[in-house]
Amino acid sequence: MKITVKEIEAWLEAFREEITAHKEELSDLDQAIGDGDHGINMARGVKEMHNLLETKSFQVPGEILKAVSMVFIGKIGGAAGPLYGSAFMKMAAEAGTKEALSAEEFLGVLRAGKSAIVQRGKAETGEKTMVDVWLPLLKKFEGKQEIDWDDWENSAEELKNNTKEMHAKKGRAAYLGARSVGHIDPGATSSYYLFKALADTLREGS
Amino acid sequence: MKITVKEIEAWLEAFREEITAHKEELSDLDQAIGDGDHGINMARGVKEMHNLLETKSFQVPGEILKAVSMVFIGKIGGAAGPLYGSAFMKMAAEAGTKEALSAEEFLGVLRAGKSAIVQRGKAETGEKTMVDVWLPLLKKFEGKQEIDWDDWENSAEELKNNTKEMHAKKGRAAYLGARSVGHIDPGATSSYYLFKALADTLREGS
Amino acid sequence: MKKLINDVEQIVDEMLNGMTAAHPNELRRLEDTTVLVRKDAPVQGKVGIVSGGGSGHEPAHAGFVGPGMLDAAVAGEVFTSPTPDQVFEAIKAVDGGKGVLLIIKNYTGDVMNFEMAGEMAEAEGINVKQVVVNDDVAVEDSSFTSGRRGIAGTVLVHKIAGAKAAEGASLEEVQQTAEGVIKNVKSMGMSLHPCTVPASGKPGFTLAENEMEIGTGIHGEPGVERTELKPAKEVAQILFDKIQEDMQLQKGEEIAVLINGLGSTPLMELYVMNHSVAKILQQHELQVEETIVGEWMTSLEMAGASLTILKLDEERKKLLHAPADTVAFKR
Amino acid sequence: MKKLINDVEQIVDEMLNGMTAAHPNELRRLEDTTVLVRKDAPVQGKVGIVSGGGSGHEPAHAGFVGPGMLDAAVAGEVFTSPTPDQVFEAIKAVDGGKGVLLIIKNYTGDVMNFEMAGEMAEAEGINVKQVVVNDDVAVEDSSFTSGRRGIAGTVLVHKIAGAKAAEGASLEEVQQTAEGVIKNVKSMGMSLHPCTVPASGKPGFTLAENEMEIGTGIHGEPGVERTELKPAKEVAQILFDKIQEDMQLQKGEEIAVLINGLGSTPLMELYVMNHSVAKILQQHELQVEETIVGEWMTSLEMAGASLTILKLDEERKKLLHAPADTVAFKR
Ligand SMILES: Nc1ncnc2c1ncn2[C@@H]1O[C@H](COP(=O)(O)OP(=O)(O)O)[C@@H](O)[C@H]1O
Ligand SMILES: Nc1ncnc2c1ncn2[C@@H]1O[C@H](COP(=O)(O)OP(=O)(O)O)[C@@H](O)[C@H]1O
Ligand SMILES: [Mg+2]
Ligand SMILES: [Mg+2]
Ligand SMILES: [Mg+2]
Ligand SMILES: [Mg+2]
Repeated sequence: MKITVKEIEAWLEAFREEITAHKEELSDLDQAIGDGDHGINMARGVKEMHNLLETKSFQVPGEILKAVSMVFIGKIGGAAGPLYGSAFMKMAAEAGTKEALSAEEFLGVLRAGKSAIVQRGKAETGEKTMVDVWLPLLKKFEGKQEIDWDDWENSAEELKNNTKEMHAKKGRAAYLGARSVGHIDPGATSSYYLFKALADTLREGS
Repeated sequence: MKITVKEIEAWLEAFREEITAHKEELSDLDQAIGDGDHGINMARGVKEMHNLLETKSFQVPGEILKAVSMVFIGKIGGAAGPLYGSAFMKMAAEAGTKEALSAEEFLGVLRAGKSAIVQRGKAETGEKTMVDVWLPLLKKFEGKQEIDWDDWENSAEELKNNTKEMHAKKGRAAYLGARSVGHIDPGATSSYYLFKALADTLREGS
Repeated sequence: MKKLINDVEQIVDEMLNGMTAAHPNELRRLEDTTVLVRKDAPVQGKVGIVSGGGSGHEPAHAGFVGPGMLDAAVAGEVFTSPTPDQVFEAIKAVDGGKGVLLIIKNYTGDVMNFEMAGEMAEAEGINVKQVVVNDDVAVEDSSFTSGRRGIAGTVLVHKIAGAKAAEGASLEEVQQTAEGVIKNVKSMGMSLHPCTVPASGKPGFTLAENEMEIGTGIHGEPGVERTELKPAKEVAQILFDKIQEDMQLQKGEEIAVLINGLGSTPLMELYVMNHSVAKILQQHELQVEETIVGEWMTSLEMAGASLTILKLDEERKKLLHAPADTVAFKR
Repeated sequence: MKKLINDVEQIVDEMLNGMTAAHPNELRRLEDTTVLVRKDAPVQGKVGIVSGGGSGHEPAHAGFVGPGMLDAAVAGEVFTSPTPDQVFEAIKAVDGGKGVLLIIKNYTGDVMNFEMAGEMAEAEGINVKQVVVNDDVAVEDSSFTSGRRGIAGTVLVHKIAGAKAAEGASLEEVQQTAEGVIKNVKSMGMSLHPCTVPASGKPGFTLAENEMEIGTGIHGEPGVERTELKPAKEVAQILFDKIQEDMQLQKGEEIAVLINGLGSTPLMELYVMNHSVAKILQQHELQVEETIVGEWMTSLEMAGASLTILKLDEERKKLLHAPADTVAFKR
């Protein structure tokens, strides 16, 4: 499996479709334990990303990841904007100028994104944020040469579902204290869609 | 029939009971074509009047009418306060220091009240105000030596009901224009209760 | 009815105490009255200005008491004109020897109560004049009726008459200036949501989710027309057209604009409204000398807004910009 | 959802245009941004102060732009932090050579976006410092979480830091003064009625007719506790007690008080609330140097209020009283 601009574009486009289709769900989750805008924020970001992908063409994965990071930083706003934006920024740096990435290399790119999120947001696992998807998912598949995309998707889904029973310690939901328990974290959910979109793209493409 | 302090007190007490019992009705009528406070305003006035009657004693009808006029002016507020207040003020002046009034004299007292309302409010009949009860009612019984109190009460009721089809020209309801048609005027209704209370008092007392 | 209050019967009293507690250096409550006066009233050698009306229009009227605007505000029960004895106390407290101007909004109750107070004051030798504000073009102007209501334009009458009095003008001059404002100020309002008079506990009217009311007053009264919900630019056009029908403003004319929130409309929406209004005024090539956006003459928690336009001349322009130092309006 | 708007997508843009249209001599919008700056920005030789956050808190933050308070306000989407590029533009526009202080409310999003902007500015050689306001005692303070939210107390940080900058203080001094305010200001809010984010169209939570929410934030978030509706004096006591638990104010201590309306609560109710608050403060023999009542940090059309108490020292007292000439706050 080789990941080139084509795969990245397909992945991001699939991500856009997931977000657009689940905009309400994301906002409803955020309504319950936050301020109800996560779906709106993400939809605004991926819409702008779509415009970018439509109008510009890219040579290498690093280039597209960089351009998308700027869109996310400049368009999403809220907490999710800097987090996804920083993630893609670091992913771009990690991808560098390589034309094609192996599965292993691509996992390294995603791990760089995860590090950026942790660095920017200072959250640990168990604090009911998107970190609870990124960190354990990438840990589970660390060092894998080939990825079982069904396992990947199911793991991501399980991880985001696990946030339901967590007591939020970071982000807006933390203000609710114990009342945050019983609701799935919206950012973990959008991250699940990001990873589901990746599975759908690469599973088909494989 | 002789009207002394005793009859006046009984009348005003009966008026208080009517207003208190119909406070909601008066406010609802005012809600429809005004600002919804007529029942509240009148109830505040008659409550204070009741306190006055409980604590002070009076020698002549003129004295009690005067004291009540001050309460109405100082407590009712809105449009109804100055109108009822001015009416009772002029009624007091007309009653003077007489200890007892004949039916004819008492009709003269009420006519003085009516003139005060017309002078203060500058409304004519047909403009959907309390004037549409006061003016035709007193005209109908003008010069009568004895009063048929059933006729009196029915006439007052009919007159206030007649305001329903009128297009308001004075008071707050005038702002509604044609939309005021179809609702009975609240001030005409409180005036009806004033005259009904009078009938009930003097009918029993006769 | 959900309100942040203690006791329906004590609302006005507690509000007035809450105001003097917050602004002890600016406002003083006359004992046993519902009158708030300037801390330093009466100001000798200055015409006193008294306004007021029912409560529920805050910051009107006590919020406008202070140097450059009002000397006293008389508060009635919610949406009910204050009584003559209260107004009379206000007049006595602010007469600094040059007489007192009463600024009355044109409601039968207000006019009669203030007039009676004026008669009481005249009887005690205080020189009293009055002006009656009737800026609401939603209501037809007719000599057969009690005429138009006074609404948000009243704030501009307060400002300009107050500045004139502060200059040391005579009672007749202040009255004349106020009359000039009244002739040249027109307003029209609309609402999205009614309000509930505390003592009644029920909203003044009901509106469906897709309805709005055009021509609403400031007392929870229904308006003159009910339509489906429209975007701000159409609302702005409706309000402007009705005002313009009456004012016939010409290209290049200098005006002041007041966008007034009725109580629960967020400032965000008032500025969106101003965005739409400004565009219309530009199309008409009107010269906007001043725009005032905020909640000045409210109607409890009614949602909605009114547009007020004041035609300026040199004097009004100068007085509008003159200093004012009140709790709610500073310049 | 009933709002006086044109287009949900254009609300912030139109609001900003409505503001500059209303206040052309006071405010200027940086082209292609959501940043409003003082008309005369950058002020040479003065520390620039930038604040902002999601929209929907009007008059915060642009209403506080002007001499004596902020140099720029950055507006995000409704209840969504503005992005770093916007904040960066603001920083560049107000840097008068003495550096720029960012006043941030403690929300993860705001902190991260402003921080990224600060990094961008530092990279271009602009000296940037930041303070993070976290006055909301409704939320538990813990080093394990992101800590307390910034709410209405932010307005006092704007006022006092702005006055310090206007005196010509250095960036470090302004930051230090702002930190001093932050350490000594605590707030707590409650609500009777939620608000609806325009883009979502649904209220942030629901409350029954006899319920209220204690500890509500300013983003339509639910509070920390739901109780039955209580009278203003009990509400005042709950808010005060929670603040006092944290502040441990002593007899005779000098404080400033802010009663902040959340959007649709009539000023009448805020003054009733102040009446109840003032009584409690008197019982505790606290010296109230200043009381500010009004809508300063709103949450769209949420109904409710917050209480803020600031402990004063000589410097804060002087700076609180210093002149300010902004659209919404004048002194
Ligand atoms: N410190 C943090 N670290 C990682 N993720 C966080 C952090 N704070 C918040 N998040 C994520 O951001 C999501 C909320 O994003 P969003 O609603 O767009 O922003 P906001 O909370 O500013 O409205 C949360 O559900 C959570 O997953
Ligand atoms: N000019 C007038 N002349 C006679 N009666 C009037 C006049 N204006 C109003 N009214 C009466 O007053 C009543 C309203 O009284 P009320 O509701 O207490 O005062 P307000 O209208 O100030 O709220 C009307 O129903 C009408 O009968
Ligand atoms: Mg959110
Ligand atoms: Mg009425
Ligand atoms: Mg009334
Ligand atoms: Mg948000």
